Amino acid sequence: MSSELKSAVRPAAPATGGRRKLTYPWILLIIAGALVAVSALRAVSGATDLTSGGQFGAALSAAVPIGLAGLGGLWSERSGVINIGLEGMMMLGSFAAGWVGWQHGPWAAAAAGILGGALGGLVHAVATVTFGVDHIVSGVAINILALGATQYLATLWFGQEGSAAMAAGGNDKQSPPMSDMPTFTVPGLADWLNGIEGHHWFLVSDLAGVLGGAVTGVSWLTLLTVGLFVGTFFLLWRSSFGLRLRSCGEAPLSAETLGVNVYAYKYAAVLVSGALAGLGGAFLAISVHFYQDGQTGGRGYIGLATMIFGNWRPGGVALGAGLFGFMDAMQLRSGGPTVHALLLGLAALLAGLALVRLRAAKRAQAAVAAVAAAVLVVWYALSDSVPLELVEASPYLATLLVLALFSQRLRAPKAIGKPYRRGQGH
Amino acid sequence: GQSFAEANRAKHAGVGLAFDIGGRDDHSFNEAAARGTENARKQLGVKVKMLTAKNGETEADREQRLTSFAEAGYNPVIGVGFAYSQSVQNVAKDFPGTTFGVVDAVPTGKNVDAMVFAEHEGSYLAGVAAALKSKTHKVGFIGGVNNALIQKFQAGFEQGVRDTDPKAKVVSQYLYPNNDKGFNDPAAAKAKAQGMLDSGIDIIYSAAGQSGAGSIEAVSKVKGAWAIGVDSDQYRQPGLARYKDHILTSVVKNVDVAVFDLIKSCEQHKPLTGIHTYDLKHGGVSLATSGGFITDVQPQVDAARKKIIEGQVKVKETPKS
Amino acid sequence: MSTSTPTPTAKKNAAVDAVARSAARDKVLLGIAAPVLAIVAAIVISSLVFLASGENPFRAYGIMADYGHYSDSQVWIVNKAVPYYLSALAVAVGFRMNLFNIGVDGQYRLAAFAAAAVGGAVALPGALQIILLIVIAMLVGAVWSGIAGLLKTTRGVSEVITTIMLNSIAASVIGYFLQDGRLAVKDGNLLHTKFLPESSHFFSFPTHPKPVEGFVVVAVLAGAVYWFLINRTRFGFDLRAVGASEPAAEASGVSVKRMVVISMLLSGAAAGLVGMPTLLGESFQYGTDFPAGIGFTGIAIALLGRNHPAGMAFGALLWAFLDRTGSRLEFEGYAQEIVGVIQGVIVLCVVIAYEVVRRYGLRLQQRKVGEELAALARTGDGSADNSDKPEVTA
Amino acid sequence: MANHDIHLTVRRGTVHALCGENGAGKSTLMKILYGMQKPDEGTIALDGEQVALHSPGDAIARGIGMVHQHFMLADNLSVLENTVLGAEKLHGIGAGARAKIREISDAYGLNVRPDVLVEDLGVADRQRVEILKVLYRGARTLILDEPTAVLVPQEVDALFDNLRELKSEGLTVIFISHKLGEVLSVADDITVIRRGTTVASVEPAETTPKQLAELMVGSELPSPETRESTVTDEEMLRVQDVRLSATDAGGEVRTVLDGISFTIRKGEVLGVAGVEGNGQAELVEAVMGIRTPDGGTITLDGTDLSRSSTRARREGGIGYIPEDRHRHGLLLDAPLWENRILGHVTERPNSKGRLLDLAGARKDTERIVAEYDVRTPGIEVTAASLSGGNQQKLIVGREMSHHPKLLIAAHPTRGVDVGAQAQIWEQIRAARREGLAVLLISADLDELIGLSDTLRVMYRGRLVADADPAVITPEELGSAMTGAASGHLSASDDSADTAARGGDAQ
Ligand SMILES: Nc1ncnc2c1ncn2[C@@H]1O[C@H](COP(=O)(O)OP(=O)(O)OP(=O)(O)O)[C@@H](O)[C@H]1O
Ligand SMILES: Nc1ncnc2c1ncn2[C@@H]1O[C@H](COP(=O)(O)OP(=O)(O)OP(=O)(O)O)[C@@H](O)[C@H]1O
Ligand SMILES: [Mg+2]
Ligand SMILES: [Mg+2]
Repeated sequence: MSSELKSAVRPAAPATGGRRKLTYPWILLIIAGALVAVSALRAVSGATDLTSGGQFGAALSAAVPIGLAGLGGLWSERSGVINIGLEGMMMLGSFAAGWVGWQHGPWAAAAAGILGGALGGLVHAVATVTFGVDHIVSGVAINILALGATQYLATLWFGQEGSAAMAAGGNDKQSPPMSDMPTFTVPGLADWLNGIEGHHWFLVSDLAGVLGGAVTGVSWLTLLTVGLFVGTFFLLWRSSFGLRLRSCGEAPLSAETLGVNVYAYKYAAVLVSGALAGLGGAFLAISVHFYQDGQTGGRGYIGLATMIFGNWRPGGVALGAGLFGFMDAMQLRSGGPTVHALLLGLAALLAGLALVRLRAAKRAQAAVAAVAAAVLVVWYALSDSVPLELVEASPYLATLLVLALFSQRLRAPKAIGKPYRRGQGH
Repeated sequence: GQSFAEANRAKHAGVGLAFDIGGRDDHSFNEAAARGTENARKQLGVKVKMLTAKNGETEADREQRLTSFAEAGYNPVIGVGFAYSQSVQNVAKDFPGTTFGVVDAVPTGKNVDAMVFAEHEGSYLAGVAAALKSKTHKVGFIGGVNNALIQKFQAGFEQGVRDTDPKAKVVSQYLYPNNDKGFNDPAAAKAKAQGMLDSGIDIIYSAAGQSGAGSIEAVSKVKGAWAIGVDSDQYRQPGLARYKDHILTSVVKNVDVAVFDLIKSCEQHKPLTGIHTYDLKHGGVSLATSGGFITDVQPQVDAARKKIIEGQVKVKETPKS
Repeated sequence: MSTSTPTPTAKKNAAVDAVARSAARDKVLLGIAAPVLAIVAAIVISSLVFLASGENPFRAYGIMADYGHYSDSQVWIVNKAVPYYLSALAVAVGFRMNLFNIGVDGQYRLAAFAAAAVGGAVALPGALQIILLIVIAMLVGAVWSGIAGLLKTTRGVSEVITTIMLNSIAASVIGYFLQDGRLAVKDGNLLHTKFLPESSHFFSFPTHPKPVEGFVVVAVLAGAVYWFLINRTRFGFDLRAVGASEPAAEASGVSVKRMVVISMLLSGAAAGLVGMPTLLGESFQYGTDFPAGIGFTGIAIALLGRNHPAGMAFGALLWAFLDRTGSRLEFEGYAQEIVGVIQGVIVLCVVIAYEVVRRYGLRLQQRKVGEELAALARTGDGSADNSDKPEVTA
Repeated sequence: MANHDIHLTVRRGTVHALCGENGAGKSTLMKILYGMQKPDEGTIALDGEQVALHSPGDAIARGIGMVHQHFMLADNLSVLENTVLGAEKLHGIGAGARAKIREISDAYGLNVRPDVLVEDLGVADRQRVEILKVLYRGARTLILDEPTAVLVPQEVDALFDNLRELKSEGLTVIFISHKLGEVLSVADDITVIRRGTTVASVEPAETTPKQLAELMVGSELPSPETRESTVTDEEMLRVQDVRLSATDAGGEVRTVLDGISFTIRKGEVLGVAGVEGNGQAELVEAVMGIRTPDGGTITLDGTDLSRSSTRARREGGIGYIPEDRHRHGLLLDAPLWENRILGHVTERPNSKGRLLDLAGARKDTERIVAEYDVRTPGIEVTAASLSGGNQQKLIVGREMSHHPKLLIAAHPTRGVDVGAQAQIWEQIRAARREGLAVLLISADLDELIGLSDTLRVMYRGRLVADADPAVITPEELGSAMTGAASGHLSASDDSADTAARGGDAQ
């Protein structure tokens, strides 16, 4: 029992350095600040694509599959089951979407993706919940199995000599193409925002760019994803179902003694987790119109990172996925020069950090930050692009950086990854 | 125990074709090679066996594949793609009686036929057409992976544009610096093309394998913009039928011709060996005309073609940096 | 302290012997049960997959078995298994203390690249060159995984995430340097580092028709070192203790943080070896076509072999055999991708079977101990009862 | 088999106490009543009607509520969330539930705030949350499994007031404890369980603690009492001005140890009393080197160990019996002989140089098993298959085998049956006679008072009081533990008599 009680120590007075909690007004303020900073950066560096509508539109669609994977991870881990099999579940999702999509269209593909991913979730649930296999081990096994299964089935279903699928353009590594997923553009508004964006006014045009990206040619699946994030928040944090599910990740034994069927909730969570990851995979297939071998490209792992990055909260996951999407879209759309502008932004950020650290009397840290900022400025001045490799690696570097700096503030569900057996509590 | 070769000695079994990772239906050079063997099957009556590479293969895997062909009596044995360069060279030594062919690479060996293509020359013509058709005088090139082969496409295209319209701007970008994923990521190509289109580029030439479908799709959404296809005549590909009205032309690499030539030479017991360059002159590369979208600029394209064939224009293989 | 012995010594010893014997028997039986269960399940499921896709599973198994029994196939298999085995060792070092080094993939590639770059630039005489390259590879692998170790111990970041990120970053680093004018040369359409000088070529066993790579010796040695280190040294005990229970290890005097860093370094060093058979025995340069993904295969094999050196050797050979038969199966008209399914099914079946058997074994033992003690107490009658409460003063 | 032939009848509107030695099967029986375990045979009748309880849900539906021996709370959820979990249908999970919680809290004087996180609560508060959880579900029958184990006497009194309140409302309470004084003071009926079976039902009014103890264990209870002092003048451990702060999950820095200083001499047992969570565990970990203090020195037998690693401290002669043997003392899945190596891997007979000496370790494990009466069929079985008491004996044997200069014993007899308890006490006493210094932490005040030569009280990270074990009573100690008294505690007039002192233990 003592281990549970350790945190109950209350001192005479809290010592130094109590930290402020991140409340929603604060978060909004931070986002607003970030927007101002980015538009300043855009104005200074002249990298107009930094805040263009096209950039944000692309960022949005790059963020969706990652965000869905991260949200899937959140469901599973909130119930206490680590899900490193997200990648495999995404593969199953994109495969199923490709398989159903070319015959029945994109909506059926999305549904199939959900089912395909859920199937992967089911396997994970059986292994971890019923058989008590280590979660990471099971996840790795699922990734291997999903890869093998999708590749094999693709040869049978898409690439069989003389089959209808092959005639429709399928092959061993790719499904036949499906029709377009409808998109929506808010008429009038989109053009108006586009017009404002064209003027490159400070802040106004940038805001127009962001909003324009959100109302121009957006896939309905993207909208669905936004709904899923909001829905997840309400379901997990504002309903009794969510309370029970989260209690399984925090204290399954307590939940059990209160009549919660922990197995059932873990199963449900892992199934939903797989379904969401599957939808993420389906989104990939639908947006390029076919399933393709290797399509997920590690996005399941990135999703996992955004979930940790987002502190196991939907808002955080969305933010993390948005960042990844933004970086991804930027490097794809305009490559080195735009990322080059970010050097300046990073330098400003580091300079700010140096000031804050200096005020907290942490000289060494302040000095390191200041030097790094100076190096970045010099680099920025002496070059007009950054190597493509650095751009490619930037999302991963950013994740490492964030985790290294803020991991202490992250809080995983308490019973995560721990084996749970019904009736074996003491 | 007994070795497999001893147990499975065979006579002439047919043509062995070993594909690169893309597989036989990659809408690209693997597919073209397959087409060549198909023609040989029809016209020469040879049997054909095809095997495909897996992701993450080693040299030994490829050698094993070629060896199993040779052991089973297939002749010629053809490796499609430069990945087979080293393995063909190694295996050819062990089977002097078998003719080996390889596409896109120049391994050495007495019994090896190296089939290489002048992609830069074909791309030059695409550059000419693009320069003439662009209304914004801004054209783009998307490479799948920044390697030597794809740089040939880029170099030729840029030179063609510049020689035709000195004012025109060419933006060349790669999806991945160094990752074969680049030939396999249409979503990335789509985003990249979108970015180019947003910046006013109206013609995009993609040399990115399967990823090209993504950029073609992005182009198809913009009125007045054109895509240029690669390797095969992409106007005619069933998977891209929906976008064919936006495919200006394609730089076609006639791998099928090369493969057919090799098979035929073997059937006639005069197997080709050494390096065979399939360039513009020998019909190894060409600019497709399906759809008739370049009919209006055909004279200029033909003129450029003639200059290259006659040696008046020398097309570079590496882009000016 | 010496209270009355609970039961007559002779009786107790007999009972103890019996228990020890039956415990040993159980251990062997259970040890066999898990893999047998897994393999049977995997065969059944794979057969169902074959049947569902309209193929005859027995013909396929026949082809596979036939392939496996030829001597040249066996050479292919052994050569393929060597990097797999080394990779599994690297993963297992982490697994033994509950560290998941998912980054073996990035580590060995970066390590092989560094070794290739150095090897292309210098030419030491004789064995020195090979030793230098192997040391460099192990160092680079260790440094790269050490980053994950440090981030875990100093910043509390899960190594699962960091190693995944580091894999991608390694690929970018290699990509940056593997360019014409940097550390690579252009060779036709390929980019690769300069060829290693003759002195860097590792020896091989001249088997017919293809040689067995000499690196198999290194793999066997590495396996032996791993076994000895883990099971016979103080360090190994500490490592296993951390794996079995981190808080208990900490309380016992093991510095868990130090162990995390050290074992990540060891794991990375072992990962550094993974690319060496290919570099020093096959390609002699690091190019864009250097094999990737062996790190992930290593995870699967470590799982199959339960981190045991012999088990992993079996796992590596099995995996290599399956890989190689894929090509044979394709030759015979099957889709070679079936191999991926079989491999996935085997891994999943193995992890489930081991867990089920482990849990059953634990329960069995607990019950046995309970029964045994109850029996002892019964035969020991009054004296046992008394000994419960020795020399009590009220 | 944990239970057989149990007969238990509880009248409505009474407090029914269940007592028995450790491992007698009390918890198991209650888990059966609560639907968490299935009985192999037998029946349960509620209000005369036979019921089948398959899950806690069934039990709750029938008005049975249980407060478990170990808290069943999710730290990262609020009191409200912990309370409504599983009973969301009753009053929702929002304002309605909050109002209801306030209502119940006021009605029974539980003083619970619904919106704080459980991790911010102390032990007694958590206990009340547990009771509130049960009442919230409208339970008419409450099972309390050793609710007093972690409470100080004053808190126990408050709890008993709550229980009487509940009884007067017509609720039935089943109350489990081995503290016989408590049992006699609060119960209306008493049932005694021994070795998994009911041996007697008695009336509290007609029973003495002595009789009850005999019923429980079949003989008299052992006492931890130490007779003659063996304290010498030679200083063994000196802890000076040790300070420690820790960052909690919310990122807040808290002072956990605040200027701790004390010395232990050879042959002395220093007992530290305190409600759990006041820094005793951290103190032990600081002395062991598991945590690095922010300041202060730790000197063992003249050697400054403040900067040494845990291993160096162990090699330097510190033996350690951790409070949570499963987490800190054993490798549960490893065989006994490997557990014998744990913590002493650098010492003989476990290793020679850098290599393990497996034969030596095995042989010595055999010796420990025999000498310390560890009940096991062999040394190859896993530690997990031993009972808790035998695991503890193995740990004690292991630590004693290296002849420590200082033994840190944290709750050495927690969850251990009386037989093993007596053995462990005897071993500590014997070693003390030979000059061992002991730092003893225990929640069992009788054990603490009985074994210690000197007593200190720890409160909110500070040593606030000291006392002479010869004259102090558990009640006085308890009030110091809650911070109500400090300085040197001297005996008050009426409580010095032995009857009150031994009240619980005898
Ligand atoms: N299913 C089972 N079969 C056999 N024995 C069991 C089973 N479950 C528990 N036991 C054993 O039965 C005994 C009774 O345990 P229980 O927890 O009920 O004791 P307790 O009286 O509550 O003791 P404590 O005072 O320590 O809380 C223990 O030795 C336990 O290991
Ligand atoms: N199914 C079973 N049948 C018989 N005996 C069992 C069974 N399961 C466990 N046991 C025995 O019960 C004991 C389990 O130990 P446990 O730690 O639960 O005991 P405990 O009651 O807590 O001991 P203590 O009172 O000493 O703390 C072991 O002796 C084990 O062999
Ligand atoms: Mg109990
Ligand atoms: Mg117990």
